[in-house]
Amino acid sequence: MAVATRTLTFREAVNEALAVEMERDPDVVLMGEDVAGGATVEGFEQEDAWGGVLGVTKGLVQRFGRDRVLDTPISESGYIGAAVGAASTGLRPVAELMFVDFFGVCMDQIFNQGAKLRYMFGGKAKVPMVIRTMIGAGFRAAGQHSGCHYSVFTHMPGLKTVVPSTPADAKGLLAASIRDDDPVLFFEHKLLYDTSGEVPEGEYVVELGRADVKREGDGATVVAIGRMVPFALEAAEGLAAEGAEVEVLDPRTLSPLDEDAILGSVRKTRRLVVVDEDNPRCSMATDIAALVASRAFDHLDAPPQLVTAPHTPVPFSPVLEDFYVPSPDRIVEAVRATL
Amino acid sequence: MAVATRTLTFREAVNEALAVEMERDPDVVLMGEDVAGGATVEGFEQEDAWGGVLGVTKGLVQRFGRDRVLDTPISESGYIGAAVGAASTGLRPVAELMFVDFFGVCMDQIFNQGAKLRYMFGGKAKVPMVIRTMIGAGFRAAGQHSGCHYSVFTHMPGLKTVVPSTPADAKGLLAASIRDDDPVLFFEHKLLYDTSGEVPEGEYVVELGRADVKREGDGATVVAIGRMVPFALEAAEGLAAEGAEVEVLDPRTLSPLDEDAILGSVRKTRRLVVVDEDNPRCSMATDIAALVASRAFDHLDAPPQLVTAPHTPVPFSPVLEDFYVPSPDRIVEAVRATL
Amino acid sequence: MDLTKDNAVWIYDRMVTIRAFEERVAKLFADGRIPGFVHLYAGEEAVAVGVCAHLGDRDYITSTHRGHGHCIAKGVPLGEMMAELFGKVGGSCKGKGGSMHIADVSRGMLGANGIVGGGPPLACGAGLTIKRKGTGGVVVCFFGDGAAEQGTTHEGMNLAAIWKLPVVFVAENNQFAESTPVGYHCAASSIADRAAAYNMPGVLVDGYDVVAVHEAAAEAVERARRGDGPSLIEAKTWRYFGHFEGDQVTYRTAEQSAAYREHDPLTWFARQAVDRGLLTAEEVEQRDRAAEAAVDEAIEFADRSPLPAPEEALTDVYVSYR
Amino acid sequence: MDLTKDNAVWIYDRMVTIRAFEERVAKLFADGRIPGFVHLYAGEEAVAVGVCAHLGDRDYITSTHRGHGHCIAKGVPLGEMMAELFGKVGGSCKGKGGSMHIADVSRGMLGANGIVGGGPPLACGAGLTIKRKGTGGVVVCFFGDGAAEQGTTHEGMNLAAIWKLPVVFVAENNQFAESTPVGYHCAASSIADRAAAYNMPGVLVDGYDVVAVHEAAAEAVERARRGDGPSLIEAKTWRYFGHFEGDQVTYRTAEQSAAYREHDPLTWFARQAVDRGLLTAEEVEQRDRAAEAAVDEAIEFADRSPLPAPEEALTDVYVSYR
Ligand SMILES: Cc1ncc(C[n+]2csc(CCOP(=O)(O)OP(=O)(O)O)c2C)c(N)n1
Ligand SMILES: Cc1ncc(C[n+]2csc(CCOP(=O)(O)OP(=O)(O)O)c2C)c(N)n1
Ligand SMILES: [Mg+2]
Ligand SMILES: [Mg+2]
Repeated sequence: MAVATRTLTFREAVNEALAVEMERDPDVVLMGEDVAGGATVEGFEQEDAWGGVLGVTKGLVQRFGRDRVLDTPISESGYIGAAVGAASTGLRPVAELMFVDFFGVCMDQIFNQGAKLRYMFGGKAKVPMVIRTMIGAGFRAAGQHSGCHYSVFTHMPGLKTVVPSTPADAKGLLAASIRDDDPVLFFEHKLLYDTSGEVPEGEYVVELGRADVKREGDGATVVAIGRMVPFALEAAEGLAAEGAEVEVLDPRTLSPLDEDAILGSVRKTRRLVVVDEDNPRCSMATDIAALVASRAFDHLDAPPQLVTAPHTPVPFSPVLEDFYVPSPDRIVEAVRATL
Repeated sequence: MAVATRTLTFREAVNEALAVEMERDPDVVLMGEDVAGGATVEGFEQEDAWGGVLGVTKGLVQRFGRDRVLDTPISESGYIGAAVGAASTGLRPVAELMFVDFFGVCMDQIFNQGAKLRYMFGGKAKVPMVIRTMIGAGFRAAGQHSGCHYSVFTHMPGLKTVVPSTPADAKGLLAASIRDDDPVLFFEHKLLYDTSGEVPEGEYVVELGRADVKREGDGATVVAIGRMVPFALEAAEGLAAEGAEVEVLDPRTLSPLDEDAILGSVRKTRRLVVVDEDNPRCSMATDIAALVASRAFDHLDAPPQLVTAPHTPVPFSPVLEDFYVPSPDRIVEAVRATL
Repeated sequence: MDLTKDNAVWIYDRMVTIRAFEERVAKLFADGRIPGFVHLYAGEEAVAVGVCAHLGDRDYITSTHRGHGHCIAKGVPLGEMMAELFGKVGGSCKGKGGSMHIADVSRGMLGANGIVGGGPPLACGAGLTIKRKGTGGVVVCFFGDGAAEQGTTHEGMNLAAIWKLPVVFVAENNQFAESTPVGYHCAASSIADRAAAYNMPGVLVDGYDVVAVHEAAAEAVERARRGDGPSLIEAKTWRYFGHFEGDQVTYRTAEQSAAYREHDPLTWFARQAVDRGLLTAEEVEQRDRAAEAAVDEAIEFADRSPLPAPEEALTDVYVSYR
Repeated sequence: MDLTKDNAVWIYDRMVTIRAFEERVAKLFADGRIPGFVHLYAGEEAVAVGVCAHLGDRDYITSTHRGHGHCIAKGVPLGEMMAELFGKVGGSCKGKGGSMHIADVSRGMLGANGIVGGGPPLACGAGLTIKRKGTGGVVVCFFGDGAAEQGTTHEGMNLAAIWKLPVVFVAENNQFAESTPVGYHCAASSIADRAAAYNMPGVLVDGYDVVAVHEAAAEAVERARRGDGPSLIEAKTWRYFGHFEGDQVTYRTAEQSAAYREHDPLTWFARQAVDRGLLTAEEVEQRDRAAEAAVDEAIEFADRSPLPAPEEALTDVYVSYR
């Protein structure tokens, strides 16, 4: 049966997913720095002054009140750890880590507490929580506000990691993450917020752990993550003009990873290009390349190509940052190298 | 010219490297929880009550005094950040993060401050510091005291990562790390402390970024890290009996990685097995497998084999932990699979 | 002391049970029957027991690496605890956690913690659940003097204060963080003084006097249940054993420990209780014997419990994964 | 005020230079000539200037995301600062850092910081170097009211206290962390009160009164130079612009800002200085013009400076790599 859809921005889609899930389950609470904003400021008792630094959570406090949309101090360990404690005692918190680059001040509560609690307790507890966080370069936000680093969380047992690339996926995957009984890191690329697309109305869930073919083809498999998906599609257009029909695969969930989808596509195309905006070492790019090399070796007709950011922090100057971010052109070259 | 050597344990070798370098350079200072121990306790004014939780820094405070061997509060962000600040203003601190599993409480000062300071400042500063930290399972220390996670630090631009597997390498690489002008993470496997080997006397430096062939062979290339090196050598013995002469390569430094040595060995053996005690996702195992698959694809006669810990935290019960840690038997099987 | 007989019996029973458990664990460790890091609570019994005497099923505690005493005071079965230390299937965590991660969420025990300072944020979260669901419960956050220097402790206390969470922070000041004395690692004259930094009541009590602890906790727990927010109690205490089993304890003198043993919290309380007619000498002896028997039983249970199958290492990471 | 004429001239000059710089940066940002996140210091000039008036070449400061004022007060050249905001090769960081990472280690400016609470541990480290090398220097650690809730601030203050480091902690309480008021995020009545938690002197001053700031800083800096350890100064202040450029500032009223502008720290100080004969009206106007001219020059310098070559993104990560 056809679902009604309409065009929303990525930002609106995330906001809608939060609203729908909070409507659906009173145990879902939001917390983070200025997720409402203006707490205790006269005139903002039940209104938001900010709705998040980039306005993603705007309007939610009006609908759900300050008991469920909690402004926090700049104490990421404190409130993200509180989310872990709340999740293990009956709530479903959605905590916002404003920029993923801030994980260094609260990683213990994420990977040692939230992620391991269930295992260390012998499966006798669960931690149903989501950490929403912004990733990505291109905002001229420099070295401490522009990283990706989802590889670090994907490395950690006990965590699930999700990186949507379209508004519809953002809504459906965030809903799935909130309903999931394990801790989920949900990565939102700040340069995708203003992109738009068709998004189903009402409750909409996209199962975790399922990749999505964003473009079919048999010339080569391009596995792209987050903002690299639109870049890969752009590259694919150019290559199509040259007669090469590449398949663009979006894993959407990095942990669990849809290995079958990746291996299946490569068995068909016999070529792999991985596009990852993260730094190259011990990255998703190496993770996927190693998966394919070790499990589909005989189906590869060319060496896997890795298109990633360089092994450097993110520079400020636009000329430098634009050089840092993988470009559609680099993807085209990489695909050509496999043909 | 032959250097005089004698047998030392890995623990003694680390201790000797610290002593020699502190003797050599008055700017080298040590800091960490109980690195001396008993600070301000009567009778321990210039003596150590502990010398580190496993006795690695024993005796150093007697030789260098409490001005250079500093007990710290349980404030990892505080004192590791202090090491960054001290390094950027003229000292050469060696800070101890007792167990790598504690990185979550201080990662910001490591990867956002120490690692990026030079780059963000346009190369107009340097951060010559070392963070010594214990890694590894097998100690029955359970979920928060047994990880490796050097992959997380190798992922981060601006950091160098070192994992010695022998007493001699421990001494020479630690000396090189202390003399190095960039921040270095130095990983000591707690189960190697009591292993012993020949160690050169006096000043001894092993250049960073150079792998070492621990066993020559042309049957297959086994790249092993840390405690997995002795395991790989044990496996190699068994395989030799079957007539397979495998080459055991120890990268020793993970960042920078000696890519030429790895690629060179694989071009010779045409087979790759990576043995890594760390969790499998976005790991050194995938990093090295992807390197070889993308750069020496045509020289590979078999799919790369990855021997790693599972995607789980480290369990407490000895039966479970022994199952968690990669074994020589699993290495043998992996090599056989490539032959 | 305004304790009822039931209070007194419960308090003595729990204290002596903790003591018996820990002394036996020390022996079992020495005999090589318990692996890993084991941090014993003996000497500090009055703190966990005096505080937990006010807690019930709807209440939670967060603990530390030195968690056995907290577990017993909150009602975790001894057999499951011992089986956990043995790494057996019957353990509180099916052998996956060990001493540093003993937990029993079903009984409000949110886990020992291998990370110093790991607890305060978690306690705030449990407090948030209580507040949101209006259960009337409270959360007690135990932490050591060394943990007072961890940033998470600062963040947790500030968060609990501004959100008026029903959390009671209990600083177990046994005067050392491993081999480092509190006077060196802590700039404050007293950890309780730091309560002022969060506008919460702060009180310093003698952690060897279970009655004093019990009284201070009564007020803090009441305040939390009333919805008036968090409090900080610093209990000055002393551990009888080393930091962990194997520690040679070179940083303290035998005299110091002897002095504390002279005012042992168990014998002191027993004497007081008997003097005040709350307990008879017979009842005390009976409790002593009962505690030993309970620990014997726990060991038998742990012995009988099977070791996990190796493949069990792969389960319980996620509720579901694909 | 017991200021010399030279003090007064320097203070007014720096304050007006910061003001001129920030107001121009606001325009340049609005014109799209400066990308990224830009946090302006206008309104808070008296804090950085009143404190840095006591510092020299051997001294260090750590800063925040709102660092332009600290840079100017510590003597970082305006041209290099502006070129950095433009992402040019001539910038303090060759265009790699931008506003949030402006630094000039050669002048003791250890960097703006994109991480709230990133500075206190770094300040302790610089203090350790000073202490070990006996240079007689001091370190000033500027941090915001919001940063007071970050664990690193707690750890840094405790560490500085127990190691008796020559650090002066300066809390710039502009009463908001982004859109969140200090009264909500901070459980303490005053950040200065927290000094007691570390046994260090704590004082609250009017951050709009540069003389008061100057006096408080004199004492704290002296104490640090003497080797008596750290102090905490809380300066209550107000930012004229939004949290960052682009912020609509919905959480404060125009009246509030107007009230602060009425007591503008620059005009207030100018009036005082003129009344007391430390400055003449002409000198004041001359400084105003000089500041504008200096900023004009800075912009010209920045305009003339070339953009970096794209490949420059790959350099300066390490001193050496293989
Ligand atoms: C974050 C972190 N840092 C260091 C350690 C190592 N460690 C374990 S217990 C301990 C001392 C804790 O002292 P305290 O908080 O006073 O508790 P106590 O052992 O005295 O009960 C330390 C440093 C740790 N487990 N976690
Ligand atoms: C660790 C961390 N958390 C959150 C942020 C996002 N952030 C940037 S500035 C700011 C507010 C800082 O408030 P305050 O310390 O009072 O400084 P002010 O902006 O008022 O000068 C926040 C939350 C950050 N940069 N770093
Ligand atoms: Mg203690
Ligand atoms: Mg502020």
